[in-house]
Amino acid sequence: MTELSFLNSKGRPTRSDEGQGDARFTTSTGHHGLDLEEALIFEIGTTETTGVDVPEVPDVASRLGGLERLEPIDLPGLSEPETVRHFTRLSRKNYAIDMGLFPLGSCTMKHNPRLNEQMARLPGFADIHPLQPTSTVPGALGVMDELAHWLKTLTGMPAVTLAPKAGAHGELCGMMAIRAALEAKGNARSIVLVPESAHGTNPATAAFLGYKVASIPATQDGRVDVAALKDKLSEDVAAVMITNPNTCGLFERDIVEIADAVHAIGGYFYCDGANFNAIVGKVRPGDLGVDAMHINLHKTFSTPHGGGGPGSGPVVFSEALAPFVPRPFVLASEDGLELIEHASEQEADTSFGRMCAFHGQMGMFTRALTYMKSHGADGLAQVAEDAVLNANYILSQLKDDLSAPYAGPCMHEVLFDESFLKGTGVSTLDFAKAMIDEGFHPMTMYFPLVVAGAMLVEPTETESKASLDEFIDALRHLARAAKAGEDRFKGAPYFAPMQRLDETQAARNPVLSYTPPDAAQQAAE
Amino acid sequence: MTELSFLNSKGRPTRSDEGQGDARFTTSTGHHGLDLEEALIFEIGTTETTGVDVPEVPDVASRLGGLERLEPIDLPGLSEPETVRHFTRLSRKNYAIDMGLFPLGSCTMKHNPRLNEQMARLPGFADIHPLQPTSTVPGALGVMDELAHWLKTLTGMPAVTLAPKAGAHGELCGMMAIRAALEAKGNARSIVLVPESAHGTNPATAAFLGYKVASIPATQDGRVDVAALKDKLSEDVAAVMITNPNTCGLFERDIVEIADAVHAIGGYFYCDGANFNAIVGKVRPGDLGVDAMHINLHKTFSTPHGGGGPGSGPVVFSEALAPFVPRPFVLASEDGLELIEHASEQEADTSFGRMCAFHGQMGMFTRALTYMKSHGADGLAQVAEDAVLNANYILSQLKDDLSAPYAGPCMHEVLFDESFLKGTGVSTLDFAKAMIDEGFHPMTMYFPLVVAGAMLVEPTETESKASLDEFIDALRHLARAAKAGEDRFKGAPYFAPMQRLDETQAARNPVLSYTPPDAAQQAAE
Amino acid sequence: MRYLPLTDSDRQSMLSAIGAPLIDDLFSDVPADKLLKEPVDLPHHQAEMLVARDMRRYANQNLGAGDAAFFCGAGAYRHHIPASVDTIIQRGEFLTAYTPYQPEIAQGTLQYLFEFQTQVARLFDMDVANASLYDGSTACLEAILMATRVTKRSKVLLSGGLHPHYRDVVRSMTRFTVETIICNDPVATQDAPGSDTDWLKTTVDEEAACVVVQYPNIFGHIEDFSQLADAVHSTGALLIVVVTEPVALGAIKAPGAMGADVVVGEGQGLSVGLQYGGPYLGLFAARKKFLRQMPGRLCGETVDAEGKRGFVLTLSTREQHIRREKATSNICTNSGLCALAFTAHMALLGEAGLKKLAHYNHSRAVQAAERLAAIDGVTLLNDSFFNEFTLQLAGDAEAIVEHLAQRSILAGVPGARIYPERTQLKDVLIVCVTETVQDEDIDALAQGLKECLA
Amino acid sequence: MRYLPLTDSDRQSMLSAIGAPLIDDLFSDVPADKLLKEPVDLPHHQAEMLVARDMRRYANQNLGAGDAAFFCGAGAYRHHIPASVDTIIQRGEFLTAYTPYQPEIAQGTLQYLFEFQTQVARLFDMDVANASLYDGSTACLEAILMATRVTKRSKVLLSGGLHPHYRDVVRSMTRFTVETIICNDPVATQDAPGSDTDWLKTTVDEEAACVVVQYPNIFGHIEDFSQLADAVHSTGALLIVVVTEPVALGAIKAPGAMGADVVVGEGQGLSVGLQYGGPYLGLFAARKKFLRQMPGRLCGETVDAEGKRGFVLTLSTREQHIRREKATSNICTNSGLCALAFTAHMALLGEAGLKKLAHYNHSRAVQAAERLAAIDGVTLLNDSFFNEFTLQLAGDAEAIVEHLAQRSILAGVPGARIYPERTQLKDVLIVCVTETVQDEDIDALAQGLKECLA
Ligand SMILES: Cc1ncc(COP(=O)(O)O)c(C=O)c1O
Ligand SMILES: Cc1ncc(COP(=O)(O)O)c(C=O)c1O
Repeated sequence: MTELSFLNSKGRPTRSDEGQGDARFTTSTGHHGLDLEEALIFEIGTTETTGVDVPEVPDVASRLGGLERLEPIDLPGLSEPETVRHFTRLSRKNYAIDMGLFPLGSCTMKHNPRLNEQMARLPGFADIHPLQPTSTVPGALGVMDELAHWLKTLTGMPAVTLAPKAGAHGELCGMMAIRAALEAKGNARSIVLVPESAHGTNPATAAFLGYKVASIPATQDGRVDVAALKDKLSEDVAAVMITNPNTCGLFERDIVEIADAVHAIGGYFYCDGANFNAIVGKVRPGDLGVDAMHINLHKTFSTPHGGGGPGSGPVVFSEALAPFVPRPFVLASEDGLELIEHASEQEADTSFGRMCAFHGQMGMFTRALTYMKSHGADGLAQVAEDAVLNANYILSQLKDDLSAPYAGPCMHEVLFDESFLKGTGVSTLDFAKAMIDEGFHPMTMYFPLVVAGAMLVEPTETESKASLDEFIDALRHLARAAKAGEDRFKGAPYFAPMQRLDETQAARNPVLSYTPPDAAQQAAE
Repeated sequence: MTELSFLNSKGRPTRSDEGQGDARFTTSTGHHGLDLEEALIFEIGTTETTGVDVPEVPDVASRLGGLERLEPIDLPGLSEPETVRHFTRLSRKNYAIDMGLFPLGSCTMKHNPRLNEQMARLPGFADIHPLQPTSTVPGALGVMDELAHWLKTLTGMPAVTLAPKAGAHGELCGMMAIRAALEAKGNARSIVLVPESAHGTNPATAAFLGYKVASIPATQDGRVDVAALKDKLSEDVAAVMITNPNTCGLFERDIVEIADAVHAIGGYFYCDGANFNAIVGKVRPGDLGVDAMHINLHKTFSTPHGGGGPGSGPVVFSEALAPFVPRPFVLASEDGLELIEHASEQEADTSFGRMCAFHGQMGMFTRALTYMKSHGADGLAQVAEDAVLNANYILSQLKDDLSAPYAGPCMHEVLFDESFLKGTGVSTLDFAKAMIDEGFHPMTMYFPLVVAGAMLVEPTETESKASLDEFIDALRHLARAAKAGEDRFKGAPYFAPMQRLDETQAARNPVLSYTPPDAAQQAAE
Repeated sequence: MRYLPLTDSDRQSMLSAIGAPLIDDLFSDVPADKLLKEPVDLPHHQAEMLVARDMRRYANQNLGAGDAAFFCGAGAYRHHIPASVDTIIQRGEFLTAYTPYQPEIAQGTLQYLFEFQTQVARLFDMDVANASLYDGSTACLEAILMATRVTKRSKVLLSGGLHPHYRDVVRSMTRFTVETIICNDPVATQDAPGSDTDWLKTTVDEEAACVVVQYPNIFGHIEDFSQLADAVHSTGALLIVVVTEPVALGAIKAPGAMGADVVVGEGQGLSVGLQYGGPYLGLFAARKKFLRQMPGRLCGETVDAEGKRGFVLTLSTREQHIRREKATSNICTNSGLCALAFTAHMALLGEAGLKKLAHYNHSRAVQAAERLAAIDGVTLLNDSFFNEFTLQLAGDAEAIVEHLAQRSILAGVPGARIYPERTQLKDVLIVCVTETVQDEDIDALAQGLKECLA
Repeated sequence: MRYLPLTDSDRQSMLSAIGAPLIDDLFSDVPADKLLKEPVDLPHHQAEMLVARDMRRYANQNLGAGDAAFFCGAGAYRHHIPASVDTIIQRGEFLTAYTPYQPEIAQGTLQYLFEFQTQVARLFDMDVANASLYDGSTACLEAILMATRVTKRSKVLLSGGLHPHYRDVVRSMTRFTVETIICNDPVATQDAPGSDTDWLKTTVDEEAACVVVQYPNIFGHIEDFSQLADAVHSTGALLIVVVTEPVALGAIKAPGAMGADVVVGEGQGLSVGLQYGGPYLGLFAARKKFLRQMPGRLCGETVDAEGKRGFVLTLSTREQHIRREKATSNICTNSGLCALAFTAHMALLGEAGLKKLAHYNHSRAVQAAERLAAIDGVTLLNDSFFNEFTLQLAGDAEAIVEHLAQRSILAGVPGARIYPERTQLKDVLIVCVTETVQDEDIDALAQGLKECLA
């Protein structure tokens, strides 16, 4: 450490005079106005401090079987004021939908209505136990049943399970059912076909179940190459996993033909429904030959998943797969709704079993149902139309300045590639980071893998035209700046709380939990 | 407008390359990373847009008496996503307790516990009407009665009214009672004595009631000059209004003597209790001869008052003034609690009447009572002790670098003056603005009026020692920088969302509501 | 204690840094015999969970409007407040900020105050609005005091249709300073249209500082007061219009368009809900010429050192912290957060939403009024009304309300509750029907009244 | 529609900018006969107020734990979660952010994930924790799959004390890929101490990838498994410890200190509450040597271009988005917000608070257990336990639970609910006593049991 002046009194580096241009002098705290630095809990808390008052412990003979934890746990605490401040400060270093356009393709970052949050917090939903007598929770079963009805009606599919905890878990669920169905017919088969544009969870899921993954190429126009797919079909193909609309933001025109071909060899059509937002209320996957499809409630149906979760991935099923749905599920009988948690002793058990400890993401069901009821059948179709309209509007306004590998119309997201940056020295990554300076979250980058330097832009329907226009202006401005050779890309972002982070160092020498400086030093020695 | 490059596509100015040092290039949006500009509702909304769904209006014959509003109201609307984003972005331009130390002397900006917010939102409190039968709201009366009990016990006073809506309203209430009491004795008198260090609401209140205000000077040690006060006492003095601890952060040592002297001439002692946080649980104003005192629930008892309100200013009364308390009030009788809203037909009506439409700030009562129960008698005394300890710690650490006009110990706030800045060219204002750059809200400036360039620092008890130490370091650093002639004060703040604002222009040509640019132009022509 | 960050060892080390052996050494200015030796006689600190339990117990004793068929108004209105409004006011940066005295780091607050002022001015059709007062009643008082300052007169005329609590606030708080307050008698019927207005017209004279009317009035009547405005202005007095239910202004003419000089109102219905009476939101707007006599804070537009648009509190020379005993009012803390809720809700509504909401309220009220008026023993006293009307019952209204409350029907506000001294109002019931009232609620009330009056 | 900003005129002008006459022209890739001509058969959009009413109706049909004497546990625990925790997770910047793939503008999320990983690792006494999985059961499954990868073996031994739902998840989800899953029988009594452990010790062999135990186990028993760990390790297998109630670890020895190789758990009790089973919070921690075989996201420390400390998602070459079919797991979305709640709550507790909370839970449970065991027809089956214990009743436990539920006593989880196939568990009741249980609740349960068993 040579330049001690860059460290504040806590040893935290303050911004240097070089580096970012905004420091005309060094603040002593390392804070800059409302941009406040924040240390780790482990640096500011103490193990004596607590922000929770617990009543006095009654004096009774312990029955811990001699297993008392006597060693320090080394978990520092904070008082409530410090806690609120710590997390408030941290939060302010994040970008979020509430702050601006979040055009992360494939992620459907739409507005999260706050009514949904209020409803999910009603004690009748939030404070009920998964194993209390079902006779005491008819309303919970009612929500599950009504949500199931909406999902089945919107997809035109006869069965649904609510158990899966996210999209990938839904994929697992759908593919488990497919494998169970095949095993029931006596042959699990060994191959799953997955387009090269697929999301990573698709091949990972197939592999999780022991299937070999065979990749299908894309056509020039960004769709599944049907001929290539048919070529790979055989009696050993268990299923195809196709995303529709696909990850290039395009509707698979030949989807019915694909479904028929797969069915013809006795395989199943798993549809990745992550992009359902583009077609909800407009097209029913059940009309397209789908056998199983997961729906990300945290995308299409607006349940918040800040920082990476939680999600919820219900799966709809065709008649063929319905017998294999996992437990638990809600059954409507004459006596009202029933929660089926275990194999029945009377009937043959075809369910593939259980996927998680309880009944799925109830907290997401209440939010999603609230959202669905708010929009209604009419509003949901409007959602799809506006999502698609917004994406096409961006495409129409930016196709001359950026480069779109596939002609429109697109669905709810629009794909650009890096060719407009050719010769500028600016990469897709640089371009995306420069968007941060302009006040936007970058789009999805380098995915899908079928185009070079992909930029996948999904505005969602909850952006206004003014917001899109501002975004379009900014991207056009950046594209021109890149072409003009302006020097604002390589080091971007300049105006974010941090400059580019060294990901290589992070991976090479993984530091995954806090170690106090002296301990770290000792370890290094 | 010559330099159009500083305007973005909406005509909003972006930061210039000159000015603040942080702009190494101009962004096209005017945003800078997470620092997002936000236009006015009137610039982004339209009168057709709405973020609220209202059910279809039933078709009935209108009975509006021919008074339909036919003219446009010109109130633009926003969809819900736009609304949430608008206010989220605005909020991020604020400093707040949740973000850092807020040492605004006299304001007691302490942590606002979130339990209080939860409790105030229980439908049993939030969704009851002030005029629904009192038989249906025993819990509301219960809260009021228990709160009254806590306030009376903490102050050692026999009576309390909860009606006043803030501190100044409480002053009005107390002084009304005093005037009513004097009138009842046949002579309202004409003078109220107020120390020169008093908060502006004190003289304003006295004037509101038609009293002449006579000012009492302070002594060298920052207290009321008792001799001068006694000099001014006469049969025409209705009351003295004294803040204790006073606005210099000092306890009035001679308070009992003052009370006695006022009582001796038949006047009353009104105590401004804004600074009760320093002594809650430690000293009872009732033991000091106080006749009336308001308590700012939004200071001492932590009810939030973001952006300037709401407050709540219950007033405690001595036996002498108790008969004059305003209506409504809660009366405990054999049949339980009763809400007295009107003069009784049986008894003589001594109440001075009604101060506000309903029963006071119920939403603040639930919060304050929640807070009191959380701390308890023991915790509240600890509040006072920690508040005083924190202030004295700051005094002890900064008295050499800054200048403290009065020797300690101080109470819950510490007063500095501008003398340490003498010859530096840096004013109290400049110094305070430089604190913003360091990540702090400035202290109260130029108040009280008894010292030149006052800086009144009130840390409150909800700051940790680490937080105080960081603050102390920063102030020491700034004081030394000022003395060293560093050029970072006159233009401060440099790192805030805005540079210094032109208050003169605002007052000279008041623009108090939005006028669209062409209308404004027309008006100017 | 969870809210206190200092540990015992912090306290020790700080005391020694200060040089004070004991904490009570810092309280040495307090007369020794006055310093308490032990905690006062109140319960000690409690876990959050247990405090919540105590408070929930109180809350559960109350009959919340959501659990009842609910028809109360009379100065406090129950509207549906969108979930996002509460989310917004709970943002820490808004909730835990102070009065925006440091504009460089308070633009969030300042901009919404500017937006609020604009919305209020437009809603009322006035030139300028302030940044809020405590509630409608204190706004009414402040308007009257402003009128006395502006006109230098000391006589005030109050309409009989003014909310009696507002009337009481005015009477109480001016008793030592305003010479004459004359208040007309309340008349629940609209049979004699304009009789109150006629009285005001004929009574106003060159000594009057102002005339105060309410619109819609306490009984729900709405009346054009353009002619009254002329009469008032011809004497040099000011016309003050009180609006306790601003939603009405989405459907009926703005007071400004009818000649009001000052419009004050109560904004709770659009912002923070019922809350048993407070905190509420005082709205205050006036013609520009009275600007420098207005009470309360004002937020104004300006530019920063770089020329960037920004907002500041302005014209503070009217206020107590600058002007002390010469201030236009003693108000300091106002209703900032409630104003934020109002601004956010109004932004959500927009003109289209506000108008639809207002018309929906009105139509539902008309439906209910017709339904109830058809009951034997019930007479509707209004010709015109917005969402609130008055019924004459063939029986003691307070007793009926009390009886129905036991069946979770909160039928409205009986005359005796707010006019205990007026026996002729014993049998009237003021009924309010907002968008929150459902068909089943109207059924319940109709059925209940039928039974009570049978 | 309140969530849709586009106005009809926006839509028109955008369509013409695109050059599409009709919106359905943008859907031209959809086979014409598949495009719906009108909305599906579901209700149309509704006002917020009416949606809220519908949802409240559902909520009101459920008996919330707060309105009952509540004793349910068995994998989901009811703890008091401080109000500030919910405030924190509702910050828009946390709630509406995405996975922190852009670290320059996601340090808020990244730093709390780093803090979360540190807290979990310290609580379990493990080297590294990941950034969360779906829930405890899927964490358990992932741990087993990791063990099969690490050991390249395909036999798994499950303790009879493992939550039967976890057992079922493991069985179902490995049925196509793991050769042998052997599960010991559940034994509710602790009479034969260590019998389950003994079985595991003797059954584990060189073919076993791992042994899975739960601590405290499903019946509440707590047992030292240090010796088991030795036995397991001597065969080259991994010891996986499942903790469904992490509060216990404030009172009892850390699994890491007893030789666990992987510790997984369920974090809902300290973060997001009961929620009828989800979303919950999967905790996953392991010894450092397994780092590159771990499932899920990891957040690591690094520096930015200026040398300032910051955090990023790291070691993503394990993950599906990079490694596709070779990934260590298919997980993508995890339980980020729940992890935030956990981190905030753990920060509030700190070591002092956690220990006190744990000891308070334990003492209350002991009090309750002794009280209940004194009832005729009730036998306590545990020697040692933390906050949950198992009672043998002289009667059908499920029927008794059902009966008491009608009196708002949620007495616990009856054996038959989770072990319907085991008639010998028909009469056992698993009772959990956390800090939320009051004396009056215990009284109610004792009284209820007494009456049912009389
Ligand atoms: C196309 C696609 N498929 C699957 C997934 C996985 O869904 P989840 O993250 O909910 O597991 C995603 C989400 O990122 C996706 O975009
Ligand atoms: C000493 C003093 N007195 C009175 C007041 C007025 O209280 P309020 O703002 O609640 O009306 C204040 C508040 O700023 C104050 O500091």
